[in-house]
Amino acid sequence: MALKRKTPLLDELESGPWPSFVSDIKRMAEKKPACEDLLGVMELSYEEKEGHWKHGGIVGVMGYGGGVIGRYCDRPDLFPEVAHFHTMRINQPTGKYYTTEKLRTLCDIWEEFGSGMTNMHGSTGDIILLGTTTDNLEPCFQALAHEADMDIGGSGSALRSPSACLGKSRCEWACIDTQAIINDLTQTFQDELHRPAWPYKFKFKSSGCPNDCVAAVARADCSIVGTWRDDIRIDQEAVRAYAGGELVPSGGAHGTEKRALDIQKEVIDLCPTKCMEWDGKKLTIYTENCVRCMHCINVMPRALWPGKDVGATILIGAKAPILEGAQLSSVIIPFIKMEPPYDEFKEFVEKMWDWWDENGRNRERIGELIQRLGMRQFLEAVELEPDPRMIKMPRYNPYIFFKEEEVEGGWKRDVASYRKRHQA
Amino acid sequence: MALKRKTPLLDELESGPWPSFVSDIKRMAEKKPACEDLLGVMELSYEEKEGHWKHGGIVGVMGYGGGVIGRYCDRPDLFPEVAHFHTMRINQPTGKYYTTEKLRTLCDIWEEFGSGMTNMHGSTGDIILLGTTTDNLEPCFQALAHEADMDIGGSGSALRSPSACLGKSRCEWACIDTQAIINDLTQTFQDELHRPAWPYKFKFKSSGCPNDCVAAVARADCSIVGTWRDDIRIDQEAVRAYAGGELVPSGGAHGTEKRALDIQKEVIDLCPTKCMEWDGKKLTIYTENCVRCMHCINVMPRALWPGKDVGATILIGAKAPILEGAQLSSVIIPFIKMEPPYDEFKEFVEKMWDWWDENGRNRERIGELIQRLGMRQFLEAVELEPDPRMIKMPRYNPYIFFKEEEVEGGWKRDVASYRKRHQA
Amino acid sequence: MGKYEYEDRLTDIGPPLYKDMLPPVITKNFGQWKYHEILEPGVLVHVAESGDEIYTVRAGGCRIMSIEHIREICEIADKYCDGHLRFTTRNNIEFLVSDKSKLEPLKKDLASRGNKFPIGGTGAGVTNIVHTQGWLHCHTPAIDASGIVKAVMDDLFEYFTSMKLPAQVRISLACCLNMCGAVHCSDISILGIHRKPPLIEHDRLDAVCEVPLAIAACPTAAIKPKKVKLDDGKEVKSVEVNEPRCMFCGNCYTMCAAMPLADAQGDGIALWVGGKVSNSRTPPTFSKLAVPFIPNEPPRWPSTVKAIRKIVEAYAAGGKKYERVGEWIARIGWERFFEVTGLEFKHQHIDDYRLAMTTWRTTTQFKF
Amino acid sequence: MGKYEYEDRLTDIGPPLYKDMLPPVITKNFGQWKYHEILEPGVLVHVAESGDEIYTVRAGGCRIMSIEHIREICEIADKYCDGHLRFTTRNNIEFLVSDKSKLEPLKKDLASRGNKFPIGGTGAGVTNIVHTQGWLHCHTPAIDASGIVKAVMDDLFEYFTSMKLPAQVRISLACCLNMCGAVHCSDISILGIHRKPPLIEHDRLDAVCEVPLAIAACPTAAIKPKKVKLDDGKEVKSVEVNEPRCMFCGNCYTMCAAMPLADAQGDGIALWVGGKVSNSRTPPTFSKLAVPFIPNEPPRWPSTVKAIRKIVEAYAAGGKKYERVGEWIARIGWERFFEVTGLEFKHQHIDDYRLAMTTWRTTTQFKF
Ligand code: SRM
Ligand code: SRM
Ligand code: SRM
Ligand code: SRM
Ligand code: SF4
Ligand code: SF4
Ligand code: SF4
Ligand code: SF4
Ligand code: SF4
Ligand code: SF4
Ligand code: SF4
Ligand code: SF4
Repeated sequence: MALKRKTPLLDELESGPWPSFVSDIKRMAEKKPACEDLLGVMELSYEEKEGHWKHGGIVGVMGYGGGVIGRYCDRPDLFPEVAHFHTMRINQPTGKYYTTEKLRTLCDIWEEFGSGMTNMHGSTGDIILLGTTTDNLEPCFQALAHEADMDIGGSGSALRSPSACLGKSRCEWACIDTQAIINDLTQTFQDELHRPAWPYKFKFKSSGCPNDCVAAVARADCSIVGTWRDDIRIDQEAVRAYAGGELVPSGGAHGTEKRALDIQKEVIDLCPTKCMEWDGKKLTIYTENCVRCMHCINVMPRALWPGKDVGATILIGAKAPILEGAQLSSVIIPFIKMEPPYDEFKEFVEKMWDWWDENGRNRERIGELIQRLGMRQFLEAVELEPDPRMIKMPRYNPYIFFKEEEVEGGWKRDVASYRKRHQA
Repeated sequence: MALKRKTPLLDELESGPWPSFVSDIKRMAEKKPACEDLLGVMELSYEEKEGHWKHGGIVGVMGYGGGVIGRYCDRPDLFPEVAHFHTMRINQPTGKYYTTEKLRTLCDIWEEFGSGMTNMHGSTGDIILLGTTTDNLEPCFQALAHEADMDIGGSGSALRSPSACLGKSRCEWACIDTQAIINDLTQTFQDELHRPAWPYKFKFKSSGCPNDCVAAVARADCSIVGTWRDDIRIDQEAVRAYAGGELVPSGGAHGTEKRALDIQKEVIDLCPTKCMEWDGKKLTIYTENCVRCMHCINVMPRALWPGKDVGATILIGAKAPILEGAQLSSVIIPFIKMEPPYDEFKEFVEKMWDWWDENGRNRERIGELIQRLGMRQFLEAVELEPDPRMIKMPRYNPYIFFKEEEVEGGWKRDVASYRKRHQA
Repeated sequence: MGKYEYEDRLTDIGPPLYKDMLPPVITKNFGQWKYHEILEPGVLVHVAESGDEIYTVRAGGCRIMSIEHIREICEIADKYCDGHLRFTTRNNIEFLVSDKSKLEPLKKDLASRGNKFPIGGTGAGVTNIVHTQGWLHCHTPAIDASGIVKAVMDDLFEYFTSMKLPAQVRISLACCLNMCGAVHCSDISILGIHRKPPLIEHDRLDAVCEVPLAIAACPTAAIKPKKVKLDDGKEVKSVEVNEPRCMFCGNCYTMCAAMPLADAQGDGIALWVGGKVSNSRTPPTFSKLAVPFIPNEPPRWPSTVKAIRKIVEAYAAGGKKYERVGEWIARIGWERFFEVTGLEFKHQHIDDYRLAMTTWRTTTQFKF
Repeated sequence: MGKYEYEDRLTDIGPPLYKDMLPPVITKNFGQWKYHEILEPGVLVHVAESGDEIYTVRAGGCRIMSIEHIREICEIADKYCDGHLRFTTRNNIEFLVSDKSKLEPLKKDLASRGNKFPIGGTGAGVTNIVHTQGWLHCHTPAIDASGIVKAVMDDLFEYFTSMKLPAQVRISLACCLNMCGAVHCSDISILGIHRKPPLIEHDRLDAVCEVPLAIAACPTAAIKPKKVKLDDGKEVKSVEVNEPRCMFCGNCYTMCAAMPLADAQGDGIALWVGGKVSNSRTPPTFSKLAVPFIPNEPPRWPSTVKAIRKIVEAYAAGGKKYERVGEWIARIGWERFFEVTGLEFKHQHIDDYRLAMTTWRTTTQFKF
């Protein structure tokens, strides 16, 4: 079917080896006029170099405070089919595994209630159903619940859809069951997810090991990263096989040819603490100095594995720049066992939220609140002791806020008796 | 002579292998009653754990705005001899070389006009004449000028007495003549030194090489550090002699025994850029990667020397914590030739001072002003182009202050025409 | 309410249980994987303690995806993967093959579908670009998202289908400073930026925004309340912006629709480099500014594409094995980075925000 | 005017010319030195291209020095150094010997004078402690200076007279947060700190200070203007301090004598470690907090002396050759530093000032 609009600029994005979203939208436009107008809006933006969408009033489904982003075209005169073009965030199954059955159900529902366009997936991890009208929100939501066993994800000042790396499902390095943890948190905190009640958004992300394949430390207010405390497991024979050129280093990530791995140069010299020794026969790792960076394991996946005493490091506070600048998460719990029902962890989370809720300003992420009020207040609120693992280095400014109860004799003093000792 | 006061606490500081200032003050107390009272004040402080000095009104010598620190005892009732006990800061000869003749003259004058106690030297570098009365200031000042060819140093919101490492006088590594430079600056800027006219204090310090033996980068608003741009000079035979154990490594700094230097381990592995190679016969340094840290030179002083294309790196902004926190100096001029009369450098200095004078708040050091207004304003004021050598890393926050003239079409825009393109 | 009655309304059921959708071989070997190997770019095998294997074929996804496209994916997955697939954290599609004999046919099939399912994105190459909405759906973008991604990926395609770079190169794009994605920690980041202070629609500002919220939104306190007399003589509550204090973050517009920033000439791209997320060898770190501004050049953003290629090529030439972009730069120094890439060092590179001081060079250690 | 007439008044003559006071061998070989060697702790030889030599004997100076002591130095210098000597940037005395035959006699002479002129302070040991005024002369100190220095140097004396530490250990002391010295960049720093907010003398504050200056002095904006009713009913202008916001910097007292902080129980010592100034191997860096507080214990501050010894001994035992204290800690990690020194890690160690965020650990890399 020929489209009625010309899109000469967008058309330039159909060629080339990378998949073309333009071709794809065109394909959908055959069934959905909204997609044709969507292309029209895009083409206009390409001509004018300005976007054409705007925020609107709050739209959503009954009983939920989020999960839908209201969006309106600022040229409804030209593109009436996308005059209203809201997105629905649908909470992804943890690890983003699907059966084709599930996906087809989703497609059918979205064909009925929406534009037919999606994002697989949004940056937070949701399935993004891209473009529908206010009327369709509620029926679409219920169809998803009844037919696809699916629910809406987070938006606004609420818990956002937690997400995980694929973890134990297909990775030999997962120290924690990221999927079980994230699914449990998602289910446990459904209310927090659907009914914004906080100063701002809050995100959980969990990676099974320090490779952090879900970028938790950069993007999640609470980053749950798998780690271990005991020795790296070593298959010495396999180490020798790597050295001898019998295996493919890095599991093929740097080329799929077998070659002799230079263990000194490619592994030990790049170990951040140089806590390893290789005498040509035996690889020794001095665990007390290992910082579990994963490099040696990454390079020799058939010879090394994380230890058996596994758990997670909890880091808090990552966020994008708005307002005070971007933050990475910081270590708050160096090590915690993560076994269901995760009670210790959840107690920590509740204490953290209570403190944030009580003290946070409007649009202040937890990381910014810790910055503003200081780590001490935060640690005291969550009842944790200070630990050097929480810091890169101790303070270097001398501006120490001692508390009154720490100072012998307290702060109450008497000017008169001071002046008895020191004349003015 | 027995002293009239008992100082049991201070007396405990007379024994032990390190020189005792208590014994020394006691010795002086035999001639100077003020010193006996000084011991008394100290003993009282040792008992009470509180100091007993206070600021007073401004005191000084005619025509000068600084160089004298007014000080009064807050227990003149107990210690009348030190009721007034001002210090005079006397500008040290650059590099702190003295003849005994000069020192004796100084001693005689201070015996006449002061307490007989000094600091050799103060932290800025001055000779500190410790303790005299207001009356004595002017005659002491003139006696110093006429008899010792000496002048008062800086205090207050003025240039402070510049200081230098010993440089070319006794060090083989001096890339610049720190003494000539500092002496020249001191003489050139006598007016700035003696007549406070700025927002706050300003310090020059110059070290002959990146070892920075006068701690310029930590303590001087303007740090002048010698460096070079060409190849490190190498005596290959001497390198081999170090490797062969014929010489004492590090000029004896790590033990005065001859021993074979492990050039790979002790030099190359510690080189910050690993820009060296040693094949057992020849040491190669890849100059393009050398950051002139001095380590290799420090370890092999009989084999390596800085290059011949010498000059200075100028770093700006060091200061102690008050108010906004401590700063180290930052690279502003990566390389400048420092030959008398130092015109290019002095022009830079004048521009810098003008900008600071114009924009600085009361008690705002230049480093803090650069922090507040941004490096760009500073560089534009001193007419320097930005250079990656000025930074550890480029900005990582996206909060870029573009200027209107850099933006095509400027900032003036028209709401109405925007709204023609975008409906509200 | 559509076809479901109010009484039957389901809420707070959460996402479907992941366990129910795993391929049987994964269910069986869950947590028992022994090692993996990338057999060729885009094709992995994971081997379990039990000896069981699962093959993965990774295909580039352009993230924005029609249901027609998803149905095509399903058709393929049914044919070769017993109906099992997944998406990666970087929006690639992973076809999960339990039956080894179906691996080659799957690859052939994918290859036969034009540019729809390029295979690659593993190991030391360029994988999919994490990105955001852009002109396709968001209200605050300074740039498009999908179009730029397409242009850049077309250009870097050879690195998607090979593993010959020194290490993984993670590229991300965000269309405004909100940075929806890990743009602040990527090897290369493409960021949409505005460069003109907000317009202020005095005539409707008070009606559409809460003035105090707009004021509080500004990180640099550039916004002040102001009473304004309109052309018709009416005095209204509005705001004024101290323009030299504005750094175009757009947060005011997020809070107040009467303060739009978008502008054809003002908007464009800043490029950032050297961030990373993994803890491998070196700790996670932010990306740093490489190019302060490149104009918007739809439809294929040639200057941006070229600048990124310059960076990738300099890195390919100079990086040592295992060195991420940021690790490479740390080794050679920023002064050399600007030399070898031919990018210009400008005032904008020098930080002047809150933590600026920590980025200045307080040592004489640098290279001439 | 003393003995000089007003007409003869000399001003702005600056310091005497250094050149006029150099030993002849230095004048001759100025800028022509070839190498140096430390012959034994405290004794150096510098050899010129010409073959000329100058010997230096470095003796500990306690900086505060009477003219009697200086005259004694002169007497020695006349005898062995043709009247030439210098002081170092760390306040040691350097006897400059041009005639080699006088070297041994000089050393013997110095040794014969009790504890007045200990020879040492070179190379990989502890040299003189840079310090400030303390209770001897300043008005803002939280601690004494010279007394603590004496106690610490007595204890570490073995390291002053030897060169057996992994590298130079530079110790500094400042008696208040003004930090007169390079205390913020020393291997070990001893810093006087207050811990009680300022007293406010309402009855004289307005008379002795400018209220706006006192307010502006506070880095945390803890000071606010306040009208106060005195006991006699008079209302005066004064200030109030929001005490929990006070971090005891003492800057208010610097600006306003009616706001004293000193207090026997409140004041004491914080210890800092790991700073350096040289660019050798690693860039200059700030010292970091090791011990938040140790009470003032005159006359010999035993707890402080002990804590410093712990640090020095742990470093002596664990540091590798050439590693400064900070380099050693960077290698072993702060978590290990607190273990091997037995020092306690407390809330105060975690930064909560302006740049705090840059000091938190944003990686899973740490040691258990
Ligand atoms: C859809 C999505 C981008 C995408 O194309 O994938 C998105 C889109 C928006 N983000 Fe985001 N953010 C999305 C993931 C993120 C992420 C990444 C993540 O979650 O891992 C971040 C960075 C991490 C973080 O949370 O800091 C992110 C940081 C922001 C911010 C800045 C927050 C900050 O504290 O700095 C805003 C601004 C705001 O909250 O006002 C923001 C605001 C927005 C808004 C709601 C803008 C607005 O004011 O209306 C965007 C709606 C666009 C639209 O048309 O739907 N979005 N946003 C992502 C959510 C999809 C999903 O649910 O899966
Ligand atoms: C005498 C001396 C300490 C010493 O015992 O050696 C000293 C003593 C004082 N300093 Fe200092 N400073 C001395 C070198 C320094 C240095 C070191 C240097 O110059 O290399 C610094 C750190 C570097 C710097 O400039 O930042 C220094 C940073 C301060 C500060 C904090 C300045 C800042 O910006 O953070 C103050 C506070 C002030 O200016 O109000 C200060 C203030 C003071 C005052 C004037 C305190 C006051 O408000 O009255 C002290 C007078 C004490 C007295 O009884 O004489 N002094 N002061 C040093 C000057 C001797 C000389 O001229 O040689
Ligand atoms: C599938 C996926 C997880 C998922 O739940 O979806 C995944 C899967 C694997 N990652 Fe990853 N990583 C995935 C995103 C990430 C991310 C997140 C990101 O890029 O946003 C990171 C952090 C990137 C960063 O540091 O900026 C990441 C950092 C790593 C690393 C560390 C690389 C490094 O040296 O810094 C490894 C180890 C390696 O490759 O040597 C790794 C290794 C692996 C292994 C080999 C793990 C295993 O044993 O199976 C998997 C295949 C690697 C490959 O594709 O070459 N994975 N990996 C993600 C694929 C994204 C894609 O489509 O391209
Ligand atoms: C005499 C003096 C300069 C002066 O003008 O007075 C001086 C003189 C020498 N220094 Fe220094 N330095 C002097 C203060 C400094 C300072 C400043 C300070 O401590 O406040 C530093 C910076 C310290 C820091 O980094 O915190 C300093 C860092 C160095 C270094 C670098 C050490 C390192 O590895 O970090 C060297 C090289 C070496 O020793 O290997 C050095 C080397 C030298 C040499 C070998 C230079 C030479 O060729 O003659 C001199 C004898 C060294 C020795 O004593 O072991 N000098 N030296 C100062 C003696 C102070 C004292 O009495 O102890
Ligand atoms: S984060 Fe670790 S456990 Fe998770 S997929 Fe990546 S490598 Fe595997
Ligand atoms: S995990 Fe990292 S730190 Fe530990 S031994 Fe391996 S390379 Fe070294
Ligand atoms: S700074 Fe350099 S030139 Fe000056 S004394 Fe020290 S080592 Fe010699
Ligand atoms: S001076 Fe420093 S950087 Fe240069 S070669 Fe020597 S050790 Fe390396
Ligand atoms: S980055 Fe900005 S413009 Fe892009 S989707 Fe996020 S909020 Fe919208
Ligand atoms: S764009 Fe940002 S900096 Fe500029 S006025 Fe708006 S909120 Fe303030
Ligand atoms: S550090 Fe403080 S108390 Fe000590 S001399 Fe300097 S200003 Fe005075
Ligand atoms: S001591 Fe410092 S922080 Fe406390 S009130 Fe005074 S100026 Fe403010």
